[in-house]
Amino acid sequence: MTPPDEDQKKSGGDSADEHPEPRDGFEPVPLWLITLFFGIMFWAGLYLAYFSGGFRADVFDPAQTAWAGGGASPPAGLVDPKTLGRRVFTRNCVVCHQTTGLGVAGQFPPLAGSEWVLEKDWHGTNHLVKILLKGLQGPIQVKGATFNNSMPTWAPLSDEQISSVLTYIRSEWGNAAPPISTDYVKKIRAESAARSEPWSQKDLQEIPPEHLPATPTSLPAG
Amino acid sequence: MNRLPLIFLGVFVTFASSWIGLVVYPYFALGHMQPLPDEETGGTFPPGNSGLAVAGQRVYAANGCVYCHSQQVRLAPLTTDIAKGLGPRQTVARDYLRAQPVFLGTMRTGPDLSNIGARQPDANWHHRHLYEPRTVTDWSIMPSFRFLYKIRKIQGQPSDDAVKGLCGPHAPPPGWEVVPTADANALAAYILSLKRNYPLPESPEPPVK
Amino acid sequence: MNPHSLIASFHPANEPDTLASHERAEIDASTRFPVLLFFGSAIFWLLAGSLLGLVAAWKMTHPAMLDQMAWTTFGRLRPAHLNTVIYGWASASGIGVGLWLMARLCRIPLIHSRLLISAAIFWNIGVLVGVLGILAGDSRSIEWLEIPGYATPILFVAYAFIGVWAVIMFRYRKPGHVYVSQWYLFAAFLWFPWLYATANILLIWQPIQGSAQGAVNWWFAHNVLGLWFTPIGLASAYYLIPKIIGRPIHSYYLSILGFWSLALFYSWNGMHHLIGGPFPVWMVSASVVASVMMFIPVVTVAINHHMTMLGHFDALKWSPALRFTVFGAMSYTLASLQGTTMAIPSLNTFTHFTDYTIGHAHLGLYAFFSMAMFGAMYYIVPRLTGREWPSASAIRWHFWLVASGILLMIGSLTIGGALQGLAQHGLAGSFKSSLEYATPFRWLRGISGFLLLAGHLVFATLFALMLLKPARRKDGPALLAATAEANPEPAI
Amino acid sequence: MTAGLLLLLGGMVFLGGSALAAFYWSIQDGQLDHLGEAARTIFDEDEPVGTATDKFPSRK
Repeated sequence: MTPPDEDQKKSGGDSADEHPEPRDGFEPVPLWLITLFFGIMFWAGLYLAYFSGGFRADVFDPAQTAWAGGGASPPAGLVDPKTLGRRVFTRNCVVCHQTTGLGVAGQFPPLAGSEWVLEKDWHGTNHLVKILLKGLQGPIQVKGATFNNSMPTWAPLSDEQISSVLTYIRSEWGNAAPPISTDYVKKIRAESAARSEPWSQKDLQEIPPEHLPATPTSLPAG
Repeated sequence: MNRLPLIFLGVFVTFASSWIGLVVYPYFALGHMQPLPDEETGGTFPPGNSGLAVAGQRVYAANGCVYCHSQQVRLAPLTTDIAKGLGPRQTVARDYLRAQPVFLGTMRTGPDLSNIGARQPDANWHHRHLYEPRTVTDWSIMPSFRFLYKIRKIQGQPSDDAVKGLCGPHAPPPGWEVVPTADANALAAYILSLKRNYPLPESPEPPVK
Repeated sequence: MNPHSLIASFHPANEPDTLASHERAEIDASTRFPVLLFFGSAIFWLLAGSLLGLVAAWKMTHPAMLDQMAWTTFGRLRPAHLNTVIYGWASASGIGVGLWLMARLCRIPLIHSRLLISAAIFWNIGVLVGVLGILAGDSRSIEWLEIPGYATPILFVAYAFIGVWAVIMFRYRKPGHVYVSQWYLFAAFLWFPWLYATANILLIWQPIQGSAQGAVNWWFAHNVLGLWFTPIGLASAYYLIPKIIGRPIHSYYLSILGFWSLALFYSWNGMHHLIGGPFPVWMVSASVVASVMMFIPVVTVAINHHMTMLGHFDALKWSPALRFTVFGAMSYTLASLQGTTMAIPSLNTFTHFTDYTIGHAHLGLYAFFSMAMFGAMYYIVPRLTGREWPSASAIRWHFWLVASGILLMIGSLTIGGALQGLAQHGLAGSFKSSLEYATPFRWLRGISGFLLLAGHLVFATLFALMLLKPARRKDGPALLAATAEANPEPAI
Repeated sequence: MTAGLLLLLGGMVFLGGSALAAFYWSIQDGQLDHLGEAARTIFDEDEPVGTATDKFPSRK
């Protein structure tokens, strides 16, 4: 029996005759593969350069290469009222009114397109703020449907949180009503300080509606 | 390439690179993070958990909740997590300071639980749901965790912690009530503690359109 | 009692006397008892794991099934299934194949095999304690590391014997060229303890704080697949494909490139399980890049295996070992290329968190690795026992049952997962719709589990017969006489 | 920032350099000669190239 090497050179045994490759085991790495290799390496470098977040431990969004203003650390505070409003909403309101603002049919009324929120008919801005401060009890009509449930008071929230969440629900889900200022909430809170029980639709209907001007005098401070 | 040292060197160096990058680096960069003070209430972000909630993590782990429920809100606009209401912002490293173990999860056979404590704050709802998910959502495929509950005869007054609202075939027989065991109470406390809706500067909330 | 006489005690007539002078046969024989012990226990865990997986799969469509007891809840059966197949089946069969290959390629007989036998026993005790612990409620719920802290040291000690043995064998190999399979095995036997120790220390014994756990977890879990199972599976394919068809590997240079690029890139892949998650973005980007770079080793291996097979595909008809191995090698290419696409962030948002990923995991761990291990076992076991496999048609049944089963499983999970992902990611889709899309495909997946279990039962029976039944020795002892004029049997 | 960058660059140069050095050493040592022959190591006189070594068990 000849050593494998010579065997291969002579005839390659049974197998080599049938097959075109005489150089089993010695095939060089094909050129296209080397090209591809370097092509991918180049792409990898580019990708890392763009989406490295500056190799920082506090950057979690690849679109962000550095903190705005070139600061060494993320900015603190300065929350947009709508962002604050959404935060208040997510923490307190979504359970009943849902993230979609559509509520739950037969149980919790919708906020999207609601005449209560948009101040149509007899509804006023003052009514909306009063409901948040004191709660709402008993049957109410929203968008042609009747709901009979109770909404708790949200008086523990700050004036700023109440104005923000109302501003948020008035500008989300296709709603487009003017923002509500923190000062206005403070005013209503002072006016209704004496009342202890929740409002009902009947009580509110007796109060003349107030409507805010389309351009607010002052935005709630962040 | 016939020598042991050369192969060993290569095998060692290639692997050590990823070990340094994906194990040692996060150990130093993320492993010693501190919570941030909450000036409003004097608490911290993320808030500390009650002892019951900490015990609940063990129940969560033992029964493998993590195989169907993730606990991460991924960034926008790459994903629609925020748009779908899973949370107000991307969850970042600081959100998981107090988690042990960290249940990030890799499946959403069930919904994400990063903010379940805020999205559904009613403890009885969770007990009802754990006891028999289909009394709450008829199409749910979550297994029932009724082995965490006891059915017992009502002695005089029904107990305060009995699960309310069980209906149909899942309701206990008249004169009997379903009460959570210590494990079930711990699990519910843990679920209710899952709130990642406080502000963190390194995770700005995306602006509202 | 030495291993020879132990095996001989099953069937004394099988003492491989005719081969005593034969060097290769001698080396094979020296590995006989530990390797058969690893194989036997692996097959036991394969059956247990398939059963656990089957029940867990049907719970996805029948949530009320077996929901009265804590230990049969989905959240316990699923990790029990995973750990059974990872540590009980895949690792043990991989260790068996790895030891046999290492001894054969280093051309030294295995000495002191009693140490390896005790390692096998310890390993199985570790898996048993671990899986029972998971079912009893001690699971850590850290994916791929659910085995409770009291069982992991047993596994680690068992592994220490095995790993040290493999490295020592490599150190004392006969002089001459080192074959590519040897690097893969050598590397795998070094990487695994490093992986396992790091993960256990940082996640179980002295847990690090916060989301860094996720990074360590997926660095571990992905590398167990990539740097433990993959090298063993590839080592087996790199040996068996050329050896069975009797033709050297197409290009040795390609195999070198493939090995080193695998070592460099695969180890960085883990973070692609956490795209968009709570990690500094560069870590995720590095994994995305590394996952795309995996294209290089995968294409290299694919070219090499394909070119070696070229002109020899008829061998799939007459060699059972080759049929399984080539199925595995092709699945490796497919799984890796799929993995690359799944790491691209814009596609990952659809596939992440869905059944699609489960399909991918089975493509890698079953269609590639397990099939490669079946192939290796079909080659190795006759050489250890000195007997022929008792039935050709049973082997064919095994192949077609598991091949159709796994293709059905992967196909259904992939399509169902993609639909599920579209519903979960799309703003119009509701969570309920994502579930409704996935449900019919989960039924199909449940059915595929029966096919796999049936295939495994056939294989287990064949293996048991190999150990226990007096063999036909018509063709001489276990194919050791070269079958140069392989006469094609009636195909399929 | 610059100090960190320099450190990183220095480290990369060092690692790359040592890898090159190891590679050069291995070439000088002859470790990369006749690489392709390693592909033949799995064959020997009894099972030379061209010999199939596995098949289905034959019927009687």
